[in-house]
Amino acid sequence: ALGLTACGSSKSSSGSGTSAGGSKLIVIVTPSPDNVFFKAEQQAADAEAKRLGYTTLVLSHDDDPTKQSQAIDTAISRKAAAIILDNAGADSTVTALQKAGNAKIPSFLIDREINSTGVAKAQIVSNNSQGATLGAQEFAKDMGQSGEYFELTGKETDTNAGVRSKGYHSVLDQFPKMKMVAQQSANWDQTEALQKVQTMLQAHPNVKGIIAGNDTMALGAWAALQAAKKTNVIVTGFDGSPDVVSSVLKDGIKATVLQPAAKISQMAVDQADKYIKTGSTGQPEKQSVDCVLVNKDNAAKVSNFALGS
Amino acid sequence: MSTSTEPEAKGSAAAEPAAPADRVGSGTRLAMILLQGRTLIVLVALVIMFSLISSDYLTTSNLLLMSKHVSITALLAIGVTFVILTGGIDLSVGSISGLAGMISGGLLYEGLKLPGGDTVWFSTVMVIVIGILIGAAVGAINGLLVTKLKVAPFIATLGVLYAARGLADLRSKGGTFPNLAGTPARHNTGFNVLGGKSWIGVPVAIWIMIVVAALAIIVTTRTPFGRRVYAVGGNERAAELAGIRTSRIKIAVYIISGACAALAGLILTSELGAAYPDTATTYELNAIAAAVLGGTALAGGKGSIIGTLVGAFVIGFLSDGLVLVGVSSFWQLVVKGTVIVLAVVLEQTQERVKTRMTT
Amino acid sequence: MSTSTEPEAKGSAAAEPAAPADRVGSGTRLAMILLQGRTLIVLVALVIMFSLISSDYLTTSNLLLMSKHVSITALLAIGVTFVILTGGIDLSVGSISGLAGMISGGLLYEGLKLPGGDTVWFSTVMVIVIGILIGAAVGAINGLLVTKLKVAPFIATLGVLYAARGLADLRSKGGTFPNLAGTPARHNTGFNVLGGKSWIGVPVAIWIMIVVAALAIIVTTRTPFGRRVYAVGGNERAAELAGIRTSRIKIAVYIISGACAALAGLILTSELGAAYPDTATTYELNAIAAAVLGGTALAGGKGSIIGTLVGAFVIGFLSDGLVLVGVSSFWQLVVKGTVIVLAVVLEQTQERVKTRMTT
Amino acid sequence: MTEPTDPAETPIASRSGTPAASDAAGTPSTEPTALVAEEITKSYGGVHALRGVTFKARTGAVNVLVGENGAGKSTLMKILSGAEQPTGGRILLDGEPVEFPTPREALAHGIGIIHQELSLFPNLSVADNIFAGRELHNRAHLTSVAEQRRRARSALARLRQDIDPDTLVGDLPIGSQQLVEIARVLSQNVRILIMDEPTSALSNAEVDVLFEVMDDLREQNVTVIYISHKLEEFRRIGDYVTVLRDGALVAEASMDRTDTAWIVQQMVGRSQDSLFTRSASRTGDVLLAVENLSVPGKPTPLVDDVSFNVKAGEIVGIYGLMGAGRTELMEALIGMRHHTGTIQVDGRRAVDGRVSGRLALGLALVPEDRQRDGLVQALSVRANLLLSTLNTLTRHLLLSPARERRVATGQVKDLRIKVPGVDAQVTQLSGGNQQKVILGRALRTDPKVLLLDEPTRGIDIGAKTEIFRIMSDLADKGLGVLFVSSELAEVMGMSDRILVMARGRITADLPRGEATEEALVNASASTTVMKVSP
Ligand SMILES: Nc1ncnc2c1ncn2[C@@H]1O[C@H](COP(=O)(O)OP(=O)(O)OP(=O)(O)O)[C@@H](O)[C@H]1O
Ligand SMILES: Nc1ncnc2c1ncn2[C@@H]1O[C@H](COP(=O)(O)OP(=O)(O)OP(=O)(O)O)[C@@H](O)[C@H]1O
Ligand SMILES: O[C@@H]1[C@H](O)[C@H](O)CO[C@H]1O
Ligand SMILES: [Mg+2]
Ligand SMILES: [Mg+2]
Repeated sequence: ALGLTACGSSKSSSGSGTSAGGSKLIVIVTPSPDNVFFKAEQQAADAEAKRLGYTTLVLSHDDDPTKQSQAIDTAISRKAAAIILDNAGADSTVTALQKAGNAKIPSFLIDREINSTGVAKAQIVSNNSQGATLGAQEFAKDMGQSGEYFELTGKETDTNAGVRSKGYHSVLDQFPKMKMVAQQSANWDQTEALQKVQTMLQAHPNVKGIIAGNDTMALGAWAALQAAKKTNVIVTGFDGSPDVVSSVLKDGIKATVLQPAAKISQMAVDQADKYIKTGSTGQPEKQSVDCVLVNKDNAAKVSNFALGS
Repeated sequence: MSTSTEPEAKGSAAAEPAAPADRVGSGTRLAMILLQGRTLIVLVALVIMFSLISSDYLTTSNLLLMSKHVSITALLAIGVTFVILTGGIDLSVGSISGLAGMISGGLLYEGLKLPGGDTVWFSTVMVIVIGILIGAAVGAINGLLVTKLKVAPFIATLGVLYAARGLADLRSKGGTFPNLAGTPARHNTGFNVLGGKSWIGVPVAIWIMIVVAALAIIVTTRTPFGRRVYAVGGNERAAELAGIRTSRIKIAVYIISGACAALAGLILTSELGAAYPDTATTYELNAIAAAVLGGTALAGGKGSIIGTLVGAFVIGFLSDGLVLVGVSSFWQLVVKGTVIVLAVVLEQTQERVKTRMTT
Repeated sequence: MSTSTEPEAKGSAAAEPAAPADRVGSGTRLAMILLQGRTLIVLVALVIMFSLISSDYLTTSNLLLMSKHVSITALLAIGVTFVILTGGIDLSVGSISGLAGMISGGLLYEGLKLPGGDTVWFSTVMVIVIGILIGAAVGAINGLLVTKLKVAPFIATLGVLYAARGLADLRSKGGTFPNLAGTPARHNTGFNVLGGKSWIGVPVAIWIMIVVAALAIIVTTRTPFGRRVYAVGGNERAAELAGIRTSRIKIAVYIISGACAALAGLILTSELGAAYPDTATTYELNAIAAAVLGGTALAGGKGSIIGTLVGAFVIGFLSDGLVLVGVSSFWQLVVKGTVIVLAVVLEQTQERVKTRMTT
Repeated sequence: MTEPTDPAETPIASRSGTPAASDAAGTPSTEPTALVAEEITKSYGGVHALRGVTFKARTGAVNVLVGENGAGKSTLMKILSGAEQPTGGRILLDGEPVEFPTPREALAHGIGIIHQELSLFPNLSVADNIFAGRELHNRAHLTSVAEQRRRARSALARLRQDIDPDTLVGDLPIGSQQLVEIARVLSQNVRILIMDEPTSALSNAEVDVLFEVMDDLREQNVTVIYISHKLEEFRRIGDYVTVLRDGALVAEASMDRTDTAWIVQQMVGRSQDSLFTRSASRTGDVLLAVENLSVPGKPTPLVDDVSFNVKAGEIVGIYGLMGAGRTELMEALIGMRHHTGTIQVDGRRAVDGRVSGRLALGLALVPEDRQRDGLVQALSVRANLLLSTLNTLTRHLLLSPARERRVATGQVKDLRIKVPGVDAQVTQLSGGNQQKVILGRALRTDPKVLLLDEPTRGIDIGAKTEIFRIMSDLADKGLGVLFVSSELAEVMGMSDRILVMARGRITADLPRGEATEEALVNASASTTVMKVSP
């Protein structure tokens, strides 16, 4: 009863027929929910699926492809009707999804892409490249287009990490007076970002800005800056998570890039539902949803990964 | 001079007798081993419990699936058992799995790039052999550190844990080798057999586990080498005095452990169809837990491969069962921790009852 | 009858004498301890090396920062040293840090929600005390499992590792408590002092480490309890026969370890200004490595708090140095592993030279 | 060859010794020597265990090596068997210099050894122990289990032991373990056999069997080097005797040219006059009253409904064969074993089952196996001495090293413990001095009744005498002393009263006057229970 996973009881899932087609179970697999972004994803997908009359099984793979593969095995064992997945690795997910495909279970990817098409029924991701461009432009503006900055990158195995970093540099490298003095991966992790930024500050005390590949790292960086009493350093994140948004409102972190996490989850579940019922999503496999820049101007309108009007 | 009574040894007082075999006729022998199995009751209880909750649990396909998952832990745990039997420990097995997966994966995906610019390709069998040899070589490094440089096993293998993982990362600069299908022209197709195919309905990974376990059982119970492994763990000084080359035995067990870990890594990689450097991170804990759960004493000298297998099955069947019945991942952790401890407690109560019965 | 020579004990033959203090006058004593320190040379070498590479390394502010980072590992390692001295092991410390952080963080963020719907708020000091008590309580569970239920320490604390992490997750259903600032009206502001503030220029976390280390040194070297800890680890049966209540001592060391881990968790949480359930995951390995690097024998009975501190500094100064000079995270792992092993090897060579000199 | 076993002849009880009958000059130098240790020196750090010893082992003879604890006997044997490397000197085998960097090489040259500290594998079966390191295997390199079992059984049969080869060695009592170790080396067909105190845990009957086997070996021209502290024993079996003192060879002689007094004098470097005899002290009230004490066991209780008492000023000996349950009785008394029945010390009934409770009540035990149950090997002499009484040494909750050192030094002086210093690691002491450290710890708890389990096992005559003197002094001071011994001469010489145990029961309770050797031996084999009125 305590789980947010609020899973369907096995009775209902096994009682609903033997063929995969007749199942009413949707298996939702995401990375660890201690990043609010994934938590929002989970909750949105879970709520939407329940709204549509499905039972759900919510699992987390903690960014371990092997654990993810076992979760997909479970979906196969439970004869799920569909899998909603925020995957653990662009390359190391493909075989597992093929397994699901062979068992006639359609997969719908959210947030992160895989390096293969035709394996999943849909890959709905935010437009990371476009979002990164927005974030970098805002960052450059706040920096006055000059000065030293750090970059915190995400997990190497996550394509988003690379896409965002590339997007950032496509903008920032155009400004000759902006100079990246240190770059470290903090693996999307808050504590790691905190400690690494603290150490980077030792070597570069005059840094003017930090651009982070996601919001948990931005929060870690911000904690380091607060401890060092350097709250005039400009920090930009990516996700639009509530904690960063409220920091933006309090003149802390300068900006973030909102990914419509809830919306993406809903889209995936809706398309899964349509696919189950009709055999087609009616959409191209790769779909990207544009991101929105969040700064002091519009932060008040953001709630739970969605921009109100 | 006698050293302290190692508390671990005490904690696992209920361990199976060192050499469970050759006590009685081979017929009754198996029955005895099974009855003595410290965690077997827990395993049976788990299976019964989960099958009551979910009708999907006790199906052939799910049992095969779970056993396939178990095979990874079991392979790692079998290797680690050899090391623990000598009184050592091997924390590096997870990293060795990752490194072997990356080396073999790299050979399949991009071949061996020679400095001149040429690329050499190896056949699938060679790739697998190379992967296992890499594991054995890293194991040999562990063994040499422990015996020649006298580094405590915990530290030596912890260092190798970090270093091997770093090397795995460096192999691809953190990236993943996404496609291990190979091409027929290069004779390097078919790598997916290890983790993805079945033979007479049973996944190849399970067959590998069966073969390795059978070999390990024979080696531990029926060969002079096996006796010496127990002897070194039981009383290293006495082993030395008896003319046993304890260094050789120790190096050998780390090599075995490394090779088993590499094999597990190859199966994982094959199953995923992609090699990534984080493969099998922190698996060492599960492997050691399986061995200890199965009655292997961390002080050395006591334990059995069969016990370790049962330990691996308990851990695997439990994890999969919790996922299958849809327990939240948070509760999974709580339940897993509790069951691991309970398994040992239950077993000890059972031992006590047995002793009482025989008196 | 003599039991096995525990290989760990052998590997760390170079460990400092059990009770390094009270050999000579207190002036020379410190000098001797420092000279004997197995890893001290490595620490000095590291500092010299990094300061040659980067002029930012050997600055007061960087030394303070690195020491602050070290304080987490050091606190965990000090607690774990007590446990290892008795011949046990504590794998649960990282999870205990996480759980204590979540409990205290939750109390600050949302208070204690009573079943009736009311919410109780605690003052900051109370919140900290509660966090530490939670750690001590989990430690007590470890101790009871090991002594009363006779579960091997590795298994008992591995079970608790999982269970405590699961409970930490359950506290927030996996989520993060993002704001621990508190409100003045509730008297629960100021939690950030632990991890974020300084006193006479030195971060509070370092002061905490200094106080805890000083206490631990006094307890291990100058109290009956400390002597009993060594005795239990050195020879449990003999300790028992000498009238020592070995169970009490063991329960006590697990409680100490749990409390230290909780304190580390609170500092981490305070520094971050947010509590999330994965805090300090896998930190137990670093903590145990620090203790063993510092000369604590895993077989028990040998080691010192000072050694452990040096071990913690080696690990911390190395990790931070690598980040500071901008080494890629892959190479960081390789270098870390190599240095850990080298530290022990170097120390042993040094010991051998010293023995040769004295004969 | 057999010496009279009259206790009066044994050095423990003899009041005055005969002056040296012969001298080192009596050594025959013409006999062929199988093994020569030439000018061997060995240092451990600052400790000089051997200082240029030249020792010759005559071919086909039993060469006895004696000396006080710490004289260097075991060290020399370890060097001859490859377990230790000499700091200087060389080894000649049949006149050829040889080197034994590890035990393997010594074994390959036909040198086998039974070490003083048992070197067995408690986790392996008897057969596996006997064949450890030289396992029998078939062509497929699989162990020939059946063959090993058969040969193990026959090796044990040679010692008239009917031990099941499949038993785990850790499950055997210590005496049987010693026999397994002997069987192991016997089955190796060595030409030089070193035995370092092989009989320390054996019963008289077992010693007799062993000596028969040694006679056979002598027939087969096997060279035996034999170390023992038991004078009557080695005088019986030895052909030659070599005496070590403080790491140097002081005398060697053909056994038949020596007598007990001469040997003792060579060993201790002074005449035998100073050796100790007990004169009974006055007894007072009952200090220890034990009623219906039983320790459960399988198939029969280890201690079976035992009742007895010990009075103030009384030394009560417990004699019995190995396995009679004496150790279990002692362990029950001190709270290390679950038991039923009542125990009263000085009128106060024991309620607390823990050792700490029993110590508080006034009991203290010096255990049988000092390595396993007595010493904390990693700690110093001081820490070991003070371990039971730490709370009495604190000021403001803290220990003061200076004070500890003072107290420990005092204790070391009182008990004449030979130590490099109180801060030396306890394992650096020789066996007898280690034993005194444990005794010292027990005494520091101010016991009313002191329990000693085989307090003289493996310690030399000098140390033995001192321990007896201490026991006697304690009795004079009004303590009760209860001590277990397997040596007839010892119990008879030291006890005011002797209890005999057999199969967990007390089968005799004899005052000093009535305790004849015959009565004790009969009672130790008896199964009838003595009714003792407390
Ligand atoms: N490893 C060691 N380190 C330091 N000193 C040692 C060591 N081994 C033995 N010694 C010392 O060497 C000397 C000789 O010891 P050894 O064991 O040979 O005596 P022993 O004659 O066999 O005595 P016992 O009759 O008690 O067995 C003793 O002073 C002992 O303390
Ligand atoms: N592990 C064991 N399993 C079964 N029986 C045992 C075990 N250990 C000891 N015994 C039995 O317990 C009894 C007492 O053994 P023990 O040798 O300790 O007695 P003891 O009178 O103290 O002899 P000792 O003269 O050696 O001190 C014997 O019957 C022995 O065979
Ligand atoms: O897009 C997501 C989020 O940015 C998260 O914070 C880290 O993982 C990425 O894949
Ligand atoms: Mg000796
Ligand atoms: Mg006994």
